[in-house]
Amino acid sequence: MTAINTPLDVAAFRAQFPILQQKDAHGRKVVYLDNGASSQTPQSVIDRTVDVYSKFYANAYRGAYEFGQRIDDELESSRETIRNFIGAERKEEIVFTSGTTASLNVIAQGLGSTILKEGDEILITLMEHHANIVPWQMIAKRTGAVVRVLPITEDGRLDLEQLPQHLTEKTKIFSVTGMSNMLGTINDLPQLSAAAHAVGAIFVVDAAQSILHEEIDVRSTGVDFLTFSGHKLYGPTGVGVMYGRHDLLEMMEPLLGGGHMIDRVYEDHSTWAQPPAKFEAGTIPFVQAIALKPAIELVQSVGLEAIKTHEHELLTYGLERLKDIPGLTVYGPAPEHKGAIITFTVEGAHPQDLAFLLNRHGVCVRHGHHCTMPLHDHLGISASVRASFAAYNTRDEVDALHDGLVAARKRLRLD
Amino acid sequence: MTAINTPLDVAAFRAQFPILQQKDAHGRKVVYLDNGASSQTPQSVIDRTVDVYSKFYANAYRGAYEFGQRIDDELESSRETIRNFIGAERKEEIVFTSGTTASLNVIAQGLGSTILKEGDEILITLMEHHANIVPWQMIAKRTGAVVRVLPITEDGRLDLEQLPQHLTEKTKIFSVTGMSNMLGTINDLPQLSAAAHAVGAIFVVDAAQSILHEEIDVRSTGVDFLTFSGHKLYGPTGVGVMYGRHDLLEMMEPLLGGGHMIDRVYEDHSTWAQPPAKFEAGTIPFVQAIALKPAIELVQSVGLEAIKTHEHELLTYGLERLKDIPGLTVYGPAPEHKGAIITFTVEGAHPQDLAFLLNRHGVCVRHGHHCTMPLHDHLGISASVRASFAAYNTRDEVDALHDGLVAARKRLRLD
Amino acid sequence: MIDKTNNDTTDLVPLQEIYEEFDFLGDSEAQMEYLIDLGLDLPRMPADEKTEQNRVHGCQSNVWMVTDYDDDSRKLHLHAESDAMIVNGLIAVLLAAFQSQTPRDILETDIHAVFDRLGLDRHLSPQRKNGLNGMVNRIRQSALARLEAQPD
Amino acid sequence: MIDKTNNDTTDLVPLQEIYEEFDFLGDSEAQMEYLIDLGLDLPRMPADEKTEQNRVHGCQSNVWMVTDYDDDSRKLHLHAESDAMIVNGLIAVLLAAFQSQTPRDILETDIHAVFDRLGLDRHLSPQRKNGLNGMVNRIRQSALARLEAQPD
Ligand SMILES: Cc1ncc(COP(=O)(O)O)c(C=O)c1O
Ligand SMILES: Cc1ncc(COP(=O)(O)O)c(C=O)c1O
Repeated sequence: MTAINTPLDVAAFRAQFPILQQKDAHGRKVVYLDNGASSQTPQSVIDRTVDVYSKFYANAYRGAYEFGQRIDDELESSRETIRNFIGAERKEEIVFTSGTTASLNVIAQGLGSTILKEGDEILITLMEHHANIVPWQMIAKRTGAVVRVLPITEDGRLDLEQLPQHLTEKTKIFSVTGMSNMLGTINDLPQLSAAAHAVGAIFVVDAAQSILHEEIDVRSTGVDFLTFSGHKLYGPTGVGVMYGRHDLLEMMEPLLGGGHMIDRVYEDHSTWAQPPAKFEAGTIPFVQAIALKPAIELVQSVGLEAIKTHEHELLTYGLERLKDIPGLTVYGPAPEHKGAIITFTVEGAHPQDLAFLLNRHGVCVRHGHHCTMPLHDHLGISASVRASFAAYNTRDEVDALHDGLVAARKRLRLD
Repeated sequence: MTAINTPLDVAAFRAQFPILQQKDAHGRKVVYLDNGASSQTPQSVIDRTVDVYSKFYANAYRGAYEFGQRIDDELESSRETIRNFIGAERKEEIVFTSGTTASLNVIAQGLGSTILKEGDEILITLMEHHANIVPWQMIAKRTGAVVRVLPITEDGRLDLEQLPQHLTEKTKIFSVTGMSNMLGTINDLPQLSAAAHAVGAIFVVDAAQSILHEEIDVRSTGVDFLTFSGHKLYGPTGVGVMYGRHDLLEMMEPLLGGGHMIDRVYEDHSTWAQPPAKFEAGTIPFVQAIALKPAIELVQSVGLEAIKTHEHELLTYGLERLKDIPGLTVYGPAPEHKGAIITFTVEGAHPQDLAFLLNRHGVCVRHGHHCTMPLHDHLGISASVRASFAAYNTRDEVDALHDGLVAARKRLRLD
Repeated sequence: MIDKTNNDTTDLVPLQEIYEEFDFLGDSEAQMEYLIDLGLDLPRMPADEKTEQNRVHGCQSNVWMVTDYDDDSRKLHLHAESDAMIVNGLIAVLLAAFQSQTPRDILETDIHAVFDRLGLDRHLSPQRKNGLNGMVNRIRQSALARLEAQPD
Repeated sequence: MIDKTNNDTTDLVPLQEIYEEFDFLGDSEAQMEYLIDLGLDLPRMPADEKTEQNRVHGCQSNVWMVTDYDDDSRKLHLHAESDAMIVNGLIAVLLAAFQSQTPRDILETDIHAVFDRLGLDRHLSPQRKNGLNGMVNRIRQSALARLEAQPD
């Protein structure tokens, strides 16, 4: 299915997203550049959702009747699509969760309560999203382990020279983002994995951002846990994935207790089911898990390589185009080291005002700390503006961003 | 809006559920009697879902642009609808979760890690769903607290005579189901709440089943925490609610760490946002949370009283109708003490075979332990068949259940 | 010694016949119905063999299983029964595939090829598959234990 | 003593004028644009007053606020500024509602009625509302402290 080396037909891709066909309330074309927060939803995902609700809806893994079996089949088929997409060995290594944040908490608490003891270290990096910081702080507090933070270089890449001091025999877990949601930096996962495994640490990847832009093969890359969310991958909200190596999933304690994740419940204790059920307590978001499949199929049908090429073009074009904005600072490394995210500040203009004024031109960007407060602290800013691109974005939209910024500066009397 | 004392127009109600209008793959009318597992979805909920995805989709609580603000408004409006539906004082007491199971885990671990110490007691009952058992076992194990189990009477009601021995000064938390998902028993929440509060215990209600059948007013009933799932309330999968009294939410530790639930993240520690954000880590299932509103509005438009009356009629009719099935045992109390759930066994016929054969007649019921293993152990059975009714069910469908059972017994050569 | 009252080879439906019937029926519901018939016709186990020790875990229904080794023929004889007829049908398939083989034959049987041939992988719920695998494991373990005790 | 360089009553847009402009504009985006204008026109605070101590927490942007009490008139004078213009616009509204009132007047002002009148409750994001409430609380606390120190 994957169209290797065929360039992305952007218009055809874009045509599949109903929201991008409409004008907003003010008759403006929608220029959606907040894909890092959430990507838009293609018709196939919407259709699948409607189909489940209106044709064969039943709770998952429970019914002996036809709807129930159909749901189970669809779920397992979605699981298989995900397995194949990330190159996992077994379908049972694919756990459905409610999102990346939930996945990372399940890993931090499940793994932490099993393997961490006082003085052990967890290594994260300065460019992590809060979802890959706070869960580790929480389990560290409970176990007496220590969270260490790998610094970044001036141009916003991981400071690998400092890796040996930070990644040591004491490190039990190394958790890192595949791609920074603020800087856009793409990390070299095979290298980091090898370093982690060399000291015997478990290697966890927060792929919330990278999953949509970078191909991943968990086996050849040596990823022990991989997490991502449906809603950033052209899929529905409310569902995420936690991939875990099977032996680790077997060893790990579940975070949530309840239906379906048990083997047997007694009045005074319980025993757990096998993975993935062990980590799928309660009714899972099964409609969303099923509707995640067409999202991944869409990506596979055009190929991540083609998507990446197109996005990278937008990135370099955008960086070039924005150069004439006075007072502009763009954060993160040179384009060859990053994905299609442009995060910036404009001197004299608050990100909040910029975001508001850009919206007056139909341009949707995000402002704030993007859930990366330690990184913002390090950069000495409290907020920034982020334009993040997806495969359906176009050069016109980069122009709209540019023109919106010019107008915003005028409006703020900076010219 | 609520149509007080107007009888339910079942045909009109049923007409709103597209799945019930179709025939199954074998041309049979669908007789869906597995509502206790999950209820079907009305057109309004489906439409709302499609609308969000195709007209104004953006991540929640993040964007300064129009879509983002629209999403925030819709979310807050849904929160307000829920607040009103359960009679909470403040909208901030309504936390969106991924479901009842998640809600109960958040309460057990969040409350437990704050207030429980060795020797403290948590009281649950023998009729609880695993989701209201396992999380308490888990936190008890971690804190050294003890889970005690209130027995039931022979007819399947809580054994209130034994309450004083079980609910004592040692009891810190009393968590009980509003309605048993196996027996159908409806518990007297005001009475249980008063008893809990008399010994200073926090009163938690698992309303997963009762929310759809019994009116609840958390303030006048004295409920400290209330949990339910969207998918059992004619709403979407992937979303649930945790109501908590504001002072308790403020005191409680969050279970999940990540974006949006923080006030400030430092490299070495973090501080939490105010409720409800504190408990809404990461991207919440916002499309589903928004689409939960039309589900509740549907219920409110006809009124829970009318729904209850209709369902109760089905229940009594069903119990009467099934009387001629040889070897039938129905579990649970007399109809005046229960909601519209008929759980039964038929001598000589395994529940699994019955569920399969009923499906041959288009009747969807559930078989198994219904996530109530301790209750099944107590009743001395390993599995049962459950027919659970919703407002769209009809007498015809009860007849179909009856006729299906007659045929199934024949097929199993029991006649 | 073989208990002649139960699951003797002569009472069993041969695998080939099951294949043919499945092919003839085509539709999965009809195939499940046929499984029920196979289950209803499965010879019963004596009540005193339905002990806790002989129970196979991981099934939704109760399943009991006993294996007997015949020193003369060096073959393993299986006896099993469930209280659910669909499961008895599956047992009939297992017995047809495994009955009266040497331990080595049993270990070499690709039972998943049989399940595939019957499309069971697609039609069984995950729980029921768990149960089925539990039975297969039990049979394999008996064969292995026998082989280790007395290599052929 | 009152610092005449900033936020003096005479430089402020009166509340009534803001109401009228909001009504005239009708559309919420235009109203937000007007807030930006109010913000751009808000008199600035002296740089040396923008200290950590004078920062109001809970806002997405930086907000500094100082309150001065004039013993003669017994009125509280407010000075505030943000680095975001929309927030400065909200500050202009707050100053219009609270400026140069006695502490008692301030405590008696139903500021949420003002927000309602302007429809701000509907148009502000939850975070921005948090920030706004942070500022309101800061003003109320100053008034309360003053009242307790020196009841009128
Ligand atoms: C009484 C009761 N509690 C809790 C649950 C769990 O709900 P969910 O699976 O939506 O988390 C259920 C659903 O089966 C239930 O019936
Ligand atoms: C790098 C990264 N990690 C984690 C997350 C959290 O994902 P979610 O909000 O879907 O749980 C995000 C999303 O903002 C992200 O960008």
